[in-house]
Amino acid sequence: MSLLATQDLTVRFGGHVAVNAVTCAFEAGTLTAIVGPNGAGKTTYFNLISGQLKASAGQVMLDGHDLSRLSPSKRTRAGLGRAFQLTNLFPRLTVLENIRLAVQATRPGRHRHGLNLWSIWSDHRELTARADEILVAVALGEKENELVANLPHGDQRKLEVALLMALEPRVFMFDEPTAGMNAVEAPVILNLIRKLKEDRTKTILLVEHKMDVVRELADRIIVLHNGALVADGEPADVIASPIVQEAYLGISPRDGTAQDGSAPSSGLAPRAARSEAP
Amino acid sequence: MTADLLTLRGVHTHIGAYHILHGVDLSVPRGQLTMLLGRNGAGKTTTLRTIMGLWHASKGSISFDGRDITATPTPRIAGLNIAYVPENMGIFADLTVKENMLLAARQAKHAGQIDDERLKWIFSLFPAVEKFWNHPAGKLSGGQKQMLAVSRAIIEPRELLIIDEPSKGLAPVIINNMIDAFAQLKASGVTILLVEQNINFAKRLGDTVAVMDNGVVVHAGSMQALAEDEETQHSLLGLAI
Amino acid sequence: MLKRILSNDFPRSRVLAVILVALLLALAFTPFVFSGVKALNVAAKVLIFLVLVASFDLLLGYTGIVSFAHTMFFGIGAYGIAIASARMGPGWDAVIAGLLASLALSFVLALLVGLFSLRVRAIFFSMITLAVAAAFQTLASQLSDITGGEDGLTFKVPQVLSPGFRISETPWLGVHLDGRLICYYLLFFTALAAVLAMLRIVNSPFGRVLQAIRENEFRAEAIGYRVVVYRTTSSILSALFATLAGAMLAIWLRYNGPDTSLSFEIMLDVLLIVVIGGMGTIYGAAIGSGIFVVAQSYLQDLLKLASDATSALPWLSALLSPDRWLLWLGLLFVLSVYHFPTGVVGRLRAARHSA
Amino acid sequence: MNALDFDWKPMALVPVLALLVLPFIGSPSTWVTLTVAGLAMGMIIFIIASGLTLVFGLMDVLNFGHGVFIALGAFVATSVLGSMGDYTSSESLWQNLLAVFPAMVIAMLVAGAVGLAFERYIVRPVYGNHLKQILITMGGMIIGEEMIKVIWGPQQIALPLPAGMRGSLLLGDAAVEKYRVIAVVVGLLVFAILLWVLTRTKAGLLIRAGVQDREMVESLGYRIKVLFIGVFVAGSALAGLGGVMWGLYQQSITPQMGAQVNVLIFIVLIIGGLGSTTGALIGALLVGLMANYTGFLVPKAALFSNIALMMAILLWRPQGVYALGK
Repeated sequence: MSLLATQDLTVRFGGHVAVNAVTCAFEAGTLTAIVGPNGAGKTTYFNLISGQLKASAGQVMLDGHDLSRLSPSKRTRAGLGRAFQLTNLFPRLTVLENIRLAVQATRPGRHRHGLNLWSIWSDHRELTARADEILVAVALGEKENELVANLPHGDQRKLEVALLMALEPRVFMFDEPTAGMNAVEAPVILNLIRKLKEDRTKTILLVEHKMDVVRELADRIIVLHNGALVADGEPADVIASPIVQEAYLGISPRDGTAQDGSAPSSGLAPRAARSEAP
Repeated sequence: MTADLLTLRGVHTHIGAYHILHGVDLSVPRGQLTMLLGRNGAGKTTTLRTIMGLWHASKGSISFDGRDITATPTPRIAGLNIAYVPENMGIFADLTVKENMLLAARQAKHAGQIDDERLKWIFSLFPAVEKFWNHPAGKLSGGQKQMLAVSRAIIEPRELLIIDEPSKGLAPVIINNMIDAFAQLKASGVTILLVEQNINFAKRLGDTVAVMDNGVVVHAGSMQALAEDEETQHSLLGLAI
Repeated sequence: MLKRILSNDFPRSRVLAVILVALLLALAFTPFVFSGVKALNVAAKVLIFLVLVASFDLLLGYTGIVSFAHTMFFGIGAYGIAIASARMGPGWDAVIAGLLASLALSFVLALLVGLFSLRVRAIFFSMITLAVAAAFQTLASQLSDITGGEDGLTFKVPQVLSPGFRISETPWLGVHLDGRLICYYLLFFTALAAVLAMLRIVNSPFGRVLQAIRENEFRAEAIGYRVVVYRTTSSILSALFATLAGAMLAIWLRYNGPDTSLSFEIMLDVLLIVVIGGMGTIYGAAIGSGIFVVAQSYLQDLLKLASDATSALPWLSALLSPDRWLLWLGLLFVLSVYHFPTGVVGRLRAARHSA
Repeated sequence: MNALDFDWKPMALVPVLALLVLPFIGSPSTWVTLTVAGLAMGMIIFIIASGLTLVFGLMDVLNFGHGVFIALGAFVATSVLGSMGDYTSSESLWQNLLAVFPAMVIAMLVAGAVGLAFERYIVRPVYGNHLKQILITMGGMIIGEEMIKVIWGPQQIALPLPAGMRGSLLLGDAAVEKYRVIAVVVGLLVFAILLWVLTRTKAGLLIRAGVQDREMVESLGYRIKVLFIGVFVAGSALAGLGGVMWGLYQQSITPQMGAQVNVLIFIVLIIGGLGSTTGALIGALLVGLMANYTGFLVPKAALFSNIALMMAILLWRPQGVYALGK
């Protein structure tokens, strides 16, 4: 049974359909790259899954449970973790405090997910220990007492990823994690994602533009264009397919795929929810 | 009359604590169409906003037609006959299409004073603008809003057009109209600077190109040369054209 | 040991620590060090404002909620004691009953105001609380049969706190051991306990989530905190402490009326104190209250002197007359928001880093 | 805007409220008197609120000190009217107008001038920071109120209606005060002028556009800061005019009158939606009617009824009746 699935997920803003009936299933332990040009609806699709946006139609299913009525915080506690494309952290708190807040939100313990009014925050050693572990993993160990507002852009992108990992979710949703990172910083994050993939229990969704990263990490690619799912398959043949070229390069249609993203004619029809595990 | 209408030298921009542009050098030749390409977050939109003075360059210089406009306030930059279409199109939703156009036409006190010839030309390029003339702009679809945004930029003769992703959400036939429009504008001596994702659109229109990554221009040259050079495209844009 | 008492939230600036200790000692030994009734009244007012402003900062500085309904809860606390004592006669049962009733009413109102804040934009919420506080003030002055209307209620406090009560005839270290002294120390220890409790709350896991909500409410929800629950709890806690401060005021003054506990001027004082002291820190409320109340009480005497001195220039002496002390308060208010944004505590802590 | 898709529903609120209350009041003539009184009070509040809704909407500036211009206008009017005794005492309306009109104009000029200084020294340094704006404009109001007390003295002053405006007309068997009809007329006039400016002139278009996207208006080459100062000064002048009319409506004024009216104005802004002049009119009329109706039925609950009205509307539209497409 697929861990996460969206069923005819749709959202309309006024007349404009931003996400157009996307049906897709994500297996536990796989990394699916989500590709598509600007304004294709990738971030909007994430907003629908993580609950920031209410869908006009369709559902989001986790472990077979329908999440549609749950608030973003309930979905996160159900195991849906998300990092954002536009960095949005807690600027006037320190790096350590940012991570500890995420660790505290989901990990069980005396702090009762933050609803504990009477113990001293710093007494909860296990939170600090876990936070330090994660900071070292993203190479932010020595900046733990710096205010996030003073961090350079690359470090803030690292903290976005660290915040997601601190939630220890079952589904990791990365939205262009290495955008704005330089050649030294990006590999650190990509190694992290690779390690996550290797332990085979996590489901990872990765919105990414860099095709070399996608080729290397993705078990499978889905392509969104004008809000619709236009391709879904193995990395090698999806990248080479005319649909991606058309979706990315905007070449006027040659092979009958209408511009408004109706189902492609070639063999790469979106894969129905598969019954058996890979 | 220098060859370049607009030149940026070593421009740095900070937004709050974030350091976005790390020394941008860019020259936009007079009478030509320059394409600004690059991945998300590379700093394309920040560069345009810094040129327009919406964000201030913390270091470096920007000059237009030989004049330093690094610290010039936005209204005065626009007053130098520079038209700007932002990424979110900047449509005034509660005003009608006609009122949007009237605001763009600085010389016109009321709709009657808008240059009829030019308006007819715009209607021929973007029929939706005429069709919804007295309609609140907020009711238009994404593509129609994009057409209105571009129409506002060309309602009066301008020396420099700066447009952030003109082709976004437009049907191919409209994109072709836009390509004709830009060609005619170039012919009449207007200089154009476009940010684009749609590489094919860029290839068909661009004279010169600049590719940005991580807040700096990593490649600049003629569009033709880049179009033929498969290998650089791949390394710069991660995808073969 | 100190770490536990201060909930590991140290002043982090030697100068600040010295000032805080001085404030604590001054308040603790006021009856013995400063003679005269005025000094005792000023000290009591500092204690009351300390609790009121700290509870306001719990909402404004820590959670980022701008609510002008804070004086409403202050008034409810004061009226609770006044009405109970007036109706049930002086005694501890009246005080307890009045306090519990007002805490219950504040709880319900804070819950309503808190939940309503989610329906509307932040700007509207601040304006709505302004309207609610104004309406409550008019209501208090209109329901004269309960609240004593415009001229309020005078009542007696439990016998042991009343001026007439004597522990022993012989003054000790030059101070009469009467009911007023006991009442003062009741206020002192209540205020100390309340402030330390608030210090613990803001340094608990719950307090840290409040700061996350202040910094980025959207992301706090996204990482798994039900922001509704935290904001409403914060509003309720802040209201309850304000109610306690109101009760302290009533017990000390043995009187309560709409102007003493509900007027908009009190809200302005609280705002000025939180700005002068420094937002987002309980120590800011402590320092701010100390400075402000002392300045306010003696400013009027100062103005009296200045006004008489400049009687030759009528318009100048009109400007300096004690009745116009609000004018100088307003000027101080505007200037401190401009040039003193982080307040005393912020300035001292910044000095420590750069020093 | 073509009338087809104009959102009529909020407009209907005013007649609906008036009719809903009719059965409770019993005699139709009292209802008429109360309704006219409500409309007059509503119009005056509208004049005061119309400027403020643009200041909030256009530059996103929270001015909590707008009330000071109301008091300023009223006190200036007392001085002007005081010095024109023979005009105000004469029975003929025209003679009265020869005194009241200049009083209004001078009140508007003085309030506008103080508004210019208020924007320059109080508001401009805190653009973009809502909390500081609230704190500082409140400080500005205290300073304003105290200066009024220094100049005109702290006590309440009478502002009697000129002779010609006193008394009332008979509408059927309902007595309607003359002044209240004048107030409604002046209010409608101000609304008409504002609407004409906002829809027919380029400056009006710029203001409406600026409320939605300040950066784009600047990118089209217009100096929005200059536009805003104009709006702020006009708003202060209108508040001055409103102060004169409020003083005449109450027949007496105090330096603190600004703070009391401030609360009503906020309720009007919230109901109407920030930045919407039509919204401010609807909000003001609703508040005026509600205040007069409950003033008659349940005197103690006048202010509470307006808060209940505001809460009800917010449950229907959390952004106010005409939330702009921001």
